[in-house]
Amino acid sequence: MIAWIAGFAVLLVKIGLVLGVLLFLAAYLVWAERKLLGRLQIRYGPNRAGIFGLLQPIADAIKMMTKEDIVPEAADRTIFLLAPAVVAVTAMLMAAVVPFGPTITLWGRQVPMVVTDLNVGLLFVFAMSSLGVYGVALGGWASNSKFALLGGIRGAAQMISYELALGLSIVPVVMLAGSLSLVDIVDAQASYPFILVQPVAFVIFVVSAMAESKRIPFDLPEAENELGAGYHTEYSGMRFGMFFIGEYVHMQVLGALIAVFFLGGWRGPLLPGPLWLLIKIIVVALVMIWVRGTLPRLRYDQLMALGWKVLIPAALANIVITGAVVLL
Amino acid sequence: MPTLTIDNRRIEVPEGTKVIEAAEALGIMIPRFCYHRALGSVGACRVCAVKIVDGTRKGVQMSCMLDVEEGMVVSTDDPEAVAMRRHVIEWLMLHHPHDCPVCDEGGHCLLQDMTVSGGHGLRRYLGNKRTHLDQYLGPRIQHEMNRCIQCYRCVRYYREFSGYRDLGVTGIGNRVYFGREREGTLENPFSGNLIDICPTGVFTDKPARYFGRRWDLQRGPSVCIHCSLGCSVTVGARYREVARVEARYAKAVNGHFICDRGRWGFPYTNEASRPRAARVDGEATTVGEACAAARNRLLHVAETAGSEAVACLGSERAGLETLKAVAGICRANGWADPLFWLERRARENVAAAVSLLGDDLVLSLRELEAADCVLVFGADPLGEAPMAALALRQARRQGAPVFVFDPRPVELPLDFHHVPLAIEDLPECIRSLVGAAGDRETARGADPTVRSFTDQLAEPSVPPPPEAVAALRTSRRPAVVCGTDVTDAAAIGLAADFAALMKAQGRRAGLFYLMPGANGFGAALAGTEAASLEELLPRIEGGEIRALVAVEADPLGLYPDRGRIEAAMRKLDLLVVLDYLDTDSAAAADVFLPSTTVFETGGTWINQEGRIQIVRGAHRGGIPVSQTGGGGHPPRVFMEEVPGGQAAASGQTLTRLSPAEVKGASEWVRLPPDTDKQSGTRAVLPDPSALRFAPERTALSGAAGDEAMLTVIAVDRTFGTEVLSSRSPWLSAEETAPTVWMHPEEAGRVPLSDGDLLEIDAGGGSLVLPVKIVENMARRTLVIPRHRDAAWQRLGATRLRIERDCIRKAQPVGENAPVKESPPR
Amino acid sequence: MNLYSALFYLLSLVILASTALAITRRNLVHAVVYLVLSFFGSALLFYLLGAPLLAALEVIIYAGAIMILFLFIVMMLNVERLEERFFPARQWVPAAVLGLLLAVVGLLAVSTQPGGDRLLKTAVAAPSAFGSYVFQRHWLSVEIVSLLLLIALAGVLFLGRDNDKGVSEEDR
Amino acid sequence: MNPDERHYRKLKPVPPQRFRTISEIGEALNALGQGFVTTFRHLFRKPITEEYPEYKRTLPERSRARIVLTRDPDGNERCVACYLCSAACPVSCISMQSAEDDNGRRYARWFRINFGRCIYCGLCEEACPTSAIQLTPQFEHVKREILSMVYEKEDLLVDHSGKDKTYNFYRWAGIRTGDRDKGEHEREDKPVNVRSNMP
Repeated sequence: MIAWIAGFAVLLVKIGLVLGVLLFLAAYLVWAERKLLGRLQIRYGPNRAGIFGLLQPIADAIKMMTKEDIVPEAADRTIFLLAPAVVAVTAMLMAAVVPFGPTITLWGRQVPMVVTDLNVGLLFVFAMSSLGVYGVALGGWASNSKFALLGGIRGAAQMISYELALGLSIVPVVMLAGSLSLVDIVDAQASYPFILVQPVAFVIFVVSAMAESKRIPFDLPEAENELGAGYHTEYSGMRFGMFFIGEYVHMQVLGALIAVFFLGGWRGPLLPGPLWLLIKIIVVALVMIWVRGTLPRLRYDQLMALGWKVLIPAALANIVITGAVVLL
Repeated sequence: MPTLTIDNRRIEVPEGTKVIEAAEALGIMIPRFCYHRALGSVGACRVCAVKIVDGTRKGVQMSCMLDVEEGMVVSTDDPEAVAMRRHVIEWLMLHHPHDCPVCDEGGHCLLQDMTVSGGHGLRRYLGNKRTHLDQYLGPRIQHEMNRCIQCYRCVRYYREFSGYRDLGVTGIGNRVYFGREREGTLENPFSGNLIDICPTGVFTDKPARYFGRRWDLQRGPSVCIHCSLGCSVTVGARYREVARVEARYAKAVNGHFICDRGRWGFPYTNEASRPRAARVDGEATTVGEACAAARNRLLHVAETAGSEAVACLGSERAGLETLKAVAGICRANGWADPLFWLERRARENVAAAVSLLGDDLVLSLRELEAADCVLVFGADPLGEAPMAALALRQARRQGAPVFVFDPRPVELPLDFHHVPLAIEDLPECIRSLVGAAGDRETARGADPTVRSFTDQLAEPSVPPPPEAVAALRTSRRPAVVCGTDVTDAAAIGLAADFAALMKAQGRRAGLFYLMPGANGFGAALAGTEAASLEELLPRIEGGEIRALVAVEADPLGLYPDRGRIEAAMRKLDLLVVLDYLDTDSAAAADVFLPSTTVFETGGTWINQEGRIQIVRGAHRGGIPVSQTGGGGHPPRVFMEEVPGGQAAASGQTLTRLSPAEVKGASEWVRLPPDTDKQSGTRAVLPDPSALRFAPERTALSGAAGDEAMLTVIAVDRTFGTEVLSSRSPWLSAEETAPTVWMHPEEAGRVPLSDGDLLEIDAGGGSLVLPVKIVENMARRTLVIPRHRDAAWQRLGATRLRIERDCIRKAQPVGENAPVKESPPR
Repeated sequence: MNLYSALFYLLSLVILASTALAITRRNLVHAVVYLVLSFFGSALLFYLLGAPLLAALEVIIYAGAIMILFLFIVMMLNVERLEERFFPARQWVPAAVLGLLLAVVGLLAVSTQPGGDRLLKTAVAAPSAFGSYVFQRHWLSVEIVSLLLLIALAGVLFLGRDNDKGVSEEDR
Repeated sequence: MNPDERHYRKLKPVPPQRFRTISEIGEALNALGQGFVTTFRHLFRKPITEEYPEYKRTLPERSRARIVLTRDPDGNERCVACYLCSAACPVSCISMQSAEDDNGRRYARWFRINFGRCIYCGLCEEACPTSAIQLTPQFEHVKREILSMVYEKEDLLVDHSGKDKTYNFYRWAGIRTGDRDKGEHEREDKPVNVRSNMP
């Protein structure tokens, strides 16, 4: 019983740790994005709240907490209120299967540095990711606004389209690692990261991941100059904030997954495992911001064409080639 | 029916149509300044140029001067025609001043539209401009001759259409000047139409001068309620103030024009003295509390003295909804019968007219213009319903002789035969015409009722005027116009019989009644069981009736026996008044409730021909910003509640007063299914043919002829007598000062000369008025205007007979000779 | 009752309730959301019974793909708002009878063989074991089924083909 | 084939050819790379932002901010309350009441701009026929109290002519005002004597 309680406590600590890092990083990713984007556009970015605008996320949080939570009169109230939570929660749940360090021994007990090591971890990630679509689609629908509905439909279509490419691009990695567990995949990269043997899968995954997190150049669901703010047009206050937290957590989780699948996860020289993972996540996030600062938004037909006509065939081809190589 | 092609579209139009009209029928608006549908063509402005591609006359032609031909091909957008129109605009603009920003026409100026749409946005002419001095044309019309483009619309309207001579044209070439011989107020009571008709800003509305642009006004179609004709008007309001009233085209009623009474009669709605707050016992309070107080008190009266002790009085100026509410509240609570009239004679006259007017005979104002012989019985069209006079003029211009049988010194802007006869002799006169006019044989063959009626006609004591008989014999479309104000039921009935007889002879005869008030017809329809205040007064004096609710009615101010009504009102326990005017009755009310005008809440009005016209409010109402703002800027504090905006339509307020629930309020106005809400449709009336040719009307009355007796009639004038418009400061200058009109023969008996004061002892006291001696009126008759400054309420009745020795010459007492009875506005 | 059975009953309750709600809602989107909840509950049930693969597939395929497409259609249909009212008797009476029948049959089946847990053996298999089982033992049927899907895919592509290609699209 | 059809066929786009040459792919990648390099270089450039409260730059004369009512060169109010600005205003923030003064000049009895609503589009200035209403570069007029954003005529009126130094509407309008009668304005003939036929 005591062992069970200790295990439970350790689990709680791990959950707390992961969530804390995720949320803190989400807040400061917003800051980093605004700052970096500013510099990419030869501006300063936020620089008023605290030194270098470092208190900006806190100011934003206070602002969003204290803002009025408006529910449009014609909205489907329950679904409208629930949708942002779906987005935020599914994004955070994905982080549960990401290993962030080697197994350590604590008071003579093996403690894996992952919240839970599912043997179908990868499938779990995709399951959560596909549930995240509901947040966008229902949020857009429940707002009862044409912009929001269009944004929601676009978002849903885009996310389920790119989920395919995302999943297919990972199959070669699974084939190499021989397991669906993320812990096993990281362990399989003990000698070399998979990016070296799977560069095509890496590119497809990164592109699909950006589309999956609805970031520029794939931000069609919230394209400001066409749809206002897309599926979250009608949201205000902290519910709007939840959509944002969801998006930035999603960004981090996808960064973590890129690290896990292609960059060797927490593995790295000199520094401790969790730090390496963190560095990799941040680097991926910064690259995403850089992409945002560089590329223009695609048109919707281009987006779909890219997903269905380029990425998916490429991923399928990659699977066949990898299968052949593995077989040989 | 020639068929022609305009801009590649074919249209078939009647022979004699102008090309400009044919294009308009296709929806192609060819620019025009001088052409006007009501005035026709003169070809003065040259801006309606079109290219005739095929026809007997080819090339650029004036479309307003050219009759259509079979096979004609017209192009309105031919480069040649466009260039011509552009040049014309540029010539017209040569001397036009650069004053659009300070011109009141700006925003609805035809010249402005044509200049911009013609592509002449920038002036090329840099030389000196010709200027003109302006004239003072009275308090209502502003003259600005610099802006003139010499289209001649004004003089054509003024002299030809409306028949007045004091505005004309002088000068040649570039120097043509439209104005009066010398400065002074325009004499034409239809002069306001100059404002509408002038395509630019030469004549602008002076009272509305610099008030605002038309695009800023809250405009709405409305109906004029200053007489029974119900002309269509457009109301423009801004900042909770009615700014101006314009004529609205109504095909069947007033056409393009309205009279000045209708145009400038609206200030009652803006008056600073208009009561905006409810009052209980003189203390201002909210409408809700006043309603509660009135309801409780009415309930108390009904409980202590029986429900029959409460009476409710409407008036002929109220909308049909209000009248129906009056009838409904009386029925629901078991009160005394609803009252819509002050005098019994008025009630009977209108009821007779309404019951006798059938779909077969009724004429609209437009149809009256098409008559080829008009007989006017007991009516002064210019005084009672001015637009009717304009319609008569159009009939006269088409060649119809007009005969007026009326005791008053009737003036009309046309040449007509006036037969001044005593009002008592009128039925006899109509009888004689019925007997003489037309051929009896045809009439006999028509109908047994008609036959027996004509057979029983007694030999007239006075032979009918031979010209009238002669004109009637050849007439195909005779029209009978009959007043209901000074006449009596016999004359009204005979007028209908006369028209019906001529109809029976196979002519397209028509009948046109004039009625008192804007909604006299509605009052007659709403309260078939209604009584008049005159009939109820003994019960008030006897203490039977203990409470009176007056709805948009002013018994104290308008009852023709001031002394009697005052005493009667004092006997009442409770007087509740609902009104938008500060009438005498409102001042005396125990409970006063403000109501709204036609401009604010609209309503339904039925004009004298039975045309139902629905009006929606043009603006919400409330105390005008100019009054709350006090001249500076309006207050900045924004409130939900409009100051003075508590008033609701009388009918609505009335249902709140009712102790019992008033049912069926939504069904008060039931219209025929195909009602055209804009121009109105005629009410469906029961067939009146059973009521026509009543045998009792064949008998001779013989009332007149008594040399010892004089008839006094209180009459309406164009300006100054109608309740609402007489409050207009801009019309008061046009009012003829209250005088008593007398025939020289009668004046000679007293003896009196023009301007002397005459004292009359009548039923309600004595009144003193200056005398005006006129030839063209009946003997044994005194005509007194119901002018607010004349104490006509002392007569005791609006039509009465007095002994000859009741009048005598009075000595002037100080300066203010005419005694003012009613308090000043 | 241990923790597992407690969780089992709780989940069953959730599944039953959400399924019942899903079939009674007049608002189609609400019905879809309840159905997703029901699927999610089933997935958890699978996980609880030791079949994480089935659980993940349930969520990915049913909740994540199929229901999203349902939602798509529902969102784009402008279904007029119907009042929440009871279905007419001719609709629910046969359904209730059939449902009752099914319940009786199920109850009988469970009561005659309470230890019927054979089916779960394959379900709890690890992903690799499951994959080997399916693709080695039943590769033909799997290929036939996937061919069927391919035919459907081709059919949809054919139906949805742009007839006047090259004209309306702005960019080719 | 009729001419229309030929024209139509000419307009038809060339059939899609996605991978025409390898060099095109190379070009695309190169362009993509150049884009990333460009933005990356920007990271190290000094931002061109002018930081507002610390540094206030002088705005061009025609910048559109606070609205004023100017006076003509004689020092009279230019505004004739013609309502054109309020008509042009897309947000309806201008209201006024025109009136006639003792000299016969039309003027605004009251004139109000609700700056809480104004979008500084400048359409009022463009519409103004007398150069009365003008936008100035003074953009710093933010208030905490919303009602104090409502400016009345006395707040709007300035004692200069703004950008248009010379125009005086009443010198040209041909309207009789206190100081000039008909025919005494710029480029005007003496009034016509209607009693005479002599030109």
